[in-house]
Amino acid sequence: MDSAGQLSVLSTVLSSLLLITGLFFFIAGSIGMLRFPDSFSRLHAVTKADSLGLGSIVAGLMFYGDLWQNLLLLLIWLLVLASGSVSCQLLARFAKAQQDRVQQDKT
Amino acid sequence: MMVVLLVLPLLGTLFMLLWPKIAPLLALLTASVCSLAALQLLFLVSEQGNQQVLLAGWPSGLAISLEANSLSSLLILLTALLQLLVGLYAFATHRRDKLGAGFWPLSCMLQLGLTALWLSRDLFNLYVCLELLGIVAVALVSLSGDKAIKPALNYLLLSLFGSLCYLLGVAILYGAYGVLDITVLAARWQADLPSSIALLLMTLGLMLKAALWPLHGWLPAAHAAAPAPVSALLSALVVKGPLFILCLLWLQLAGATQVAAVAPWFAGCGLAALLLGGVSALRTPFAKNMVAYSTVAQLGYAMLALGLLLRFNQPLFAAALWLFVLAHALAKAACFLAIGEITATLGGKRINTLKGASQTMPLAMFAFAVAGGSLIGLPPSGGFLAKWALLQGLWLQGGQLFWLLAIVLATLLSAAYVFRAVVLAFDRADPVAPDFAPRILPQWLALLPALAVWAMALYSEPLLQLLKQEGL
Amino acid sequence: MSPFWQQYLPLSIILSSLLPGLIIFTLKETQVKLRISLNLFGVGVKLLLVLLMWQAVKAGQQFYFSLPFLPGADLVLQGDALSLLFVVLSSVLWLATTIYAIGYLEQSPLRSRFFGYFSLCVSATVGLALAGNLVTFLLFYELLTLATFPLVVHRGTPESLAAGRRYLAYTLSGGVILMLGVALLHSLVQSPLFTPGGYVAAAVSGNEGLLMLAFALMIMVLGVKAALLPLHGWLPQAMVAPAPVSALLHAVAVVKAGAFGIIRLVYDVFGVESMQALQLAQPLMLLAAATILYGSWRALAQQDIKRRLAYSTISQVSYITLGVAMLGPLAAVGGLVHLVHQGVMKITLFFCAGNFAETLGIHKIRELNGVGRRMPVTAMAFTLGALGMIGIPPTAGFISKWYLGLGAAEVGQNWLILVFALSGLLNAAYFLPVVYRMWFLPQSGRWPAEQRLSNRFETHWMLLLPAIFTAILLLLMGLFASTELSPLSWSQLIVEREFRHD
Amino acid sequence: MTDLSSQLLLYIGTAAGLFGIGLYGFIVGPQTLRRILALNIIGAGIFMLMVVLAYRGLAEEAALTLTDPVLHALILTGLVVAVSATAFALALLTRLNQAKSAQCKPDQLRHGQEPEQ
Amino acid sequence: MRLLLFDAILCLLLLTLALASILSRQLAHAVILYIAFGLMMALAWARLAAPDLALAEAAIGAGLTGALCFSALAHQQPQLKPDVLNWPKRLWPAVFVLLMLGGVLAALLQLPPSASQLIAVTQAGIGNSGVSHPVTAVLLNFRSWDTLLELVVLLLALLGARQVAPEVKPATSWPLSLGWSRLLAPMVILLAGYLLWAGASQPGGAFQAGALLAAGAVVLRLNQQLSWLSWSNFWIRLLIVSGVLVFVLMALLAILLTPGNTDVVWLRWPPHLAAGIILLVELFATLAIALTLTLLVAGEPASTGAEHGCGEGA
Repeated sequence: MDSAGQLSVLSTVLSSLLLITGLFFFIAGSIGMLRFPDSFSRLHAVTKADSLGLGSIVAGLMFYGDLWQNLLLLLIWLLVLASGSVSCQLLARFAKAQQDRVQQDKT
Repeated sequence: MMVVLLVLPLLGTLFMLLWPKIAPLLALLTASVCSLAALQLLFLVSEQGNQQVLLAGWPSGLAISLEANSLSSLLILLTALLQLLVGLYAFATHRRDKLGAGFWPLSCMLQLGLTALWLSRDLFNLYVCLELLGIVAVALVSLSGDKAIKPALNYLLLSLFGSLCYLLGVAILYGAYGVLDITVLAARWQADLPSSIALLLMTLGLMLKAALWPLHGWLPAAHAAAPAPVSALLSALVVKGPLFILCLLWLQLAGATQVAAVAPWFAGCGLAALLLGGVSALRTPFAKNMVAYSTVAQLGYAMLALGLLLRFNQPLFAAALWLFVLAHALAKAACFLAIGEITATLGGKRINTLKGASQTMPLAMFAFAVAGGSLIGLPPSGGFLAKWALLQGLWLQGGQLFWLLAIVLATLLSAAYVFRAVVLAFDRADPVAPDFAPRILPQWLALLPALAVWAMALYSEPLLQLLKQEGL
Repeated sequence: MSPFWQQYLPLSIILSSLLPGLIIFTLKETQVKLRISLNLFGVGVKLLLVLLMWQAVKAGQQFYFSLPFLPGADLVLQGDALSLLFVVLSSVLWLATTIYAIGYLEQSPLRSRFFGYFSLCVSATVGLALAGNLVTFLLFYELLTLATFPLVVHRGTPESLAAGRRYLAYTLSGGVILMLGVALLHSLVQSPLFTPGGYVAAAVSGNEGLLMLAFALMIMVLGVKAALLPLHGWLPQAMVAPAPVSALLHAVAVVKAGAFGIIRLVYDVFGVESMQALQLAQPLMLLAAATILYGSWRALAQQDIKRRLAYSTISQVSYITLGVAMLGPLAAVGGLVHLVHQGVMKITLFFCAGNFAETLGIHKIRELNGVGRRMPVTAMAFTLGALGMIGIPPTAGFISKWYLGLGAAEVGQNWLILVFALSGLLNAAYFLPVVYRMWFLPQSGRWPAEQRLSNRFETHWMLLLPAIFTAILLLLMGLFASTELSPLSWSQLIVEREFRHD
Repeated sequence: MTDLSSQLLLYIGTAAGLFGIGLYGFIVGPQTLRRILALNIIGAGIFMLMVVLAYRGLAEEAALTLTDPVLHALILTGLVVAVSATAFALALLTRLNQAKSAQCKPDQLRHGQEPEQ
Repeated sequence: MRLLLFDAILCLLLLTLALASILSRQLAHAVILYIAFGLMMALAWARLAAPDLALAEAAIGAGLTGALCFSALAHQQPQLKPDVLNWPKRLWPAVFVLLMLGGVLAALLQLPPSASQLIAVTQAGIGNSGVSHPVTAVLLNFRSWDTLLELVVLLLALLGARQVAPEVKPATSWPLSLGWSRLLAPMVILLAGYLLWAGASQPGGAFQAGALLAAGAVVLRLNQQLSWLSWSNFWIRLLIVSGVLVFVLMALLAILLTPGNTDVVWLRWPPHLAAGIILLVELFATLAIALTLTLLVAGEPASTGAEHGCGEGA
């Protein structure tokens, strides 16, 4: 995996640091999804944590790839961000509609 | 010549999709031209021997090889002719039976799939043809609206499962020998564990798709729910594709020890199919189900002939096997068209709607009786010819009494369920009145294959010469 | 006889009844004139052709026509003396039965269908007679089954359907076993032409067991049609069919086909030597004798006229089987000639029974009191037939029984003479009371369903004429037995050709 | 025959495992949708096996280090065939459910969200 | 050896996801787990050096099949009770499966380690096959008959699905998702074009590009766009059919172009024209696949409505 010749010690430390933080965010996101009470907060946890986690992983990986690959990685990150938010809003609408219907049945 | 047979149905289907208005005309045109081409191919093969073609011109291991021996060309001719016949029948009755416009492209694709299957000698190509056949058959079954959706879905799932088992077998064989062409594979074949397991898996998959005895559950419901022309095509041709591949595998590929191990099982399954299929055909109250169960039973004959062929290696059994396939195709097409016509006109699904049918619809009933005669094996029908070859083979093998008694019993069973319907037709006490004036053309179309199979023994000389030639 | 006729005469005899039949199928019910003319035209042409063939065969000509059918076994039609005997019988009686049927089914529906299957049935019978090898015999045997079935169920009533199912069960299972037997024989000795001395001799040494099995299978199957003892069940049941059908079935087509098959099997397939070598004759003789006695004994107890005639047929046909099974030349003559005589006598009886049923509605024997006075001609024909059956001298029946007796003595089976005598007594026991009741008892009460069928005669002329014709034929065959034309001399010619070769 | 490298053994094991799980799901699965999923899992198992067979080219130390393109093409074909078959099966299933739901509950009670806009 | 750890985790994950999907109580859980399994499978292909397959699996296997399953789920009857099978009913299938599994494993373990000789043959043949990427060469030149039949199967699936044509429930759309799908569309087209072009030399090709295009079109269709994209529109039908039609016409053209002496061989591309023909065929195949998959997943637009309505119908 060390395609770009011998990396300096500093950059390996920095990239592994970034990767670990990314991993930490992912773990936090998934725990949030499992533990939070209602669906809105779970949605919140997943989208926020995962996109942030992915950002830091991408940053961590930047050290290894050349310019063209890094640009692609950035594009991937942007795409995931955008689609994540759109689908999060879709799920939120769906959850709200279901909540309203439940209230209607009760009243 | 093989190119024409493959390209025509393909182009026909595509143009039908583009201009649905002229679909029926195009379908009939394609079928008739294909029959002529198939006839020409048959003459070509009988004179110059087998036609071997390596597609795209690459060396033998890599390219897909198509081969037209006399058996394949005979089967292609049969497919084209039945296609033409069923097309005419569908054309004559599609307004009454509310047959969707989707029938024509699907039936053309069926012909393409079958022709490709009969010609191909490449394991993976056979897988794609099988898949094509499976989906076309299910689409055709689902033509008759809501009542056919459940059996169609069940048929599709089992068919897909069968194809996947077959694919696993092909994968293992490719892993072991690194080649997909059957002739090349046969040269390198050793009867070790991987090849046996692969053969077993492929046989399981093919038996499931060909509705051979233990795995035939889906056939009666699917063929009975389908519209009459579709069930004629299905029973006559589609069920025979996987059987053809099964014979290809076991006659050309399998080693001696594997053949010896599996032969009694095939013969046993064949026998069980004959007896149980016959009994359930006797018991079912519905006309189409009876004919569908008779398909399961008659396939038992083919399995029995295959089992005996593998065990005794007597060329007569090979002739018997393929005569059964041909005679059954024609007879079953006639039966389904006749029964479909009668149940549609007399308005009822049960067998006792056939009461008095010999008076209200004499032609259709005559077609059913004659085709039934071939199913039983009364001379001079094709069924008789096949049974004669089978009995001859058995006697020459030193009087295998057990198998002979089994065949006699099976014949009586088939006679019982055929004449169960025919005797009802002569009932003049309370005949069933037709809902509308019976139409003559569809009845004649049902009678055509019946007469062809009835007089099959008269033109048996060239037929047997073609089949005997066949090492297959 | 030009080679063209030599080849195509047998085929044209079959087609002479097949083609009109197929055309009749397509006719509508209303085209009565066309149908009758077609029918009679077919009968006339057939008689002419049969006569032509009769001369040629008498002069020693050979007829051979073949069509490729199975590998190693062609479809062969061969006109030899034995087949001609049966062809003549069936053509003459077909003429009589056709006229009778036209009269009998005057107003009833579905006549096109009836006459269509009627002529198919006769062409199958003639084909069976002219068959050159076992495979062709099998083909026509099955076609005969399929052609006669619609006739048996013609009325479409539940009883006739039940009778049809039983008939099919017997004959179809017979057909399958016959296919088995023929396949076995084909695998042993291929299927050459029927040769007078039989073609099995070569294979006898190797496989006696298989040959015996083949013989047993074939006899079992032919026994179904010839109504041998255990397999006769379908015959009385089939009485529910209309009169011309039961006449044709019992006198000419089905039953005689079985007997004819046994003759072919014994003489032309196995041949006398192999029969003796495999000791197959003894069990056959016992079976035939048992059937004779059983048939007559059951006929005693029958109250319905047609059922009594049916059981009498069962016993009479076994005379032929017995004559053949004795393997002696004289007995063979007796058996062969009885084939013709029994056909004519039985058909007379059935015509009369049909007349009684049609004109006076009589079905039971006790209703026959005083019929002689009301329908003297029919009663006289019935009496002649009954006397023939018993074997009283002037009638043809006596001749065949006489030769059978001589044959039994010649072969040394004296106990058979006892059987003939006993069965003659039984015949008398169940026929004479009927005759007595017709002539000497006064009419008891009104006729069950009297119909005025014609002003001048006692019944419709088309019903009366065939009965008279066959009754006279019966007498002529008895009185002029030794002349050139009689069936007796023809049987002697056959037996002489059959036994001369060895 | 354990000269296959451990990696390949692992993947072959997974392929066979997937085939087994799919087979079990196909036989047991009460609803039809589960059986369609099981079929896809069996297909995935078989394709996994074929990829591993193709991958053998890389694993061995021989001169040419290349995966088997023929197998990859076969798998692509198999994949497209599998997805078209699944699509057709799901269309049939949807039609079946619609027919069923229309018969027993004609008041169009539908699972999931009602589009109220 | 580090890879062995990655492989072990990947395989374990695959097996657990599959098992969880089969044994899950709720049907919805089964579908979701299956989609996760599909993504993991794409990762596995990438790991086993099969980039073409990874692309295809991600787009077709996980993406489109997942979408199809969800739409089927929507029409499913609401599941009242979780489906739990009593023990004996599970025992016999389990025994049968273990038996089959044992047999297959025994056979697999005896397979030779060496790859098939066909690799060398393809290497030799690539020279005049018109493309440098071996997989595309095999797909569109060596075994082009399989690919043609497979396109026919895809077309057939569409015909069959239209034949049964369940009535599609119109989906909701609101500004944000509409805007996003519009933004996504040009990028999808660009990416698909790149994939198609790269197919000749690197992993890529008709199927992956088609699947990607289909994904883009489905998103647009779910937002009530592309209403012209329906079977009744002649041009769309022509495009769908063109996938196979161009293939066959090119084959016939190739036959016409073969010099007189050589015998007629079906589907043989003349070496000098092969590259052009293959690209043309791939272009039309991509369009056809994209449209077919869109119609399969998204179904007919609500306006035309299928011939048979829901309920008794037909």
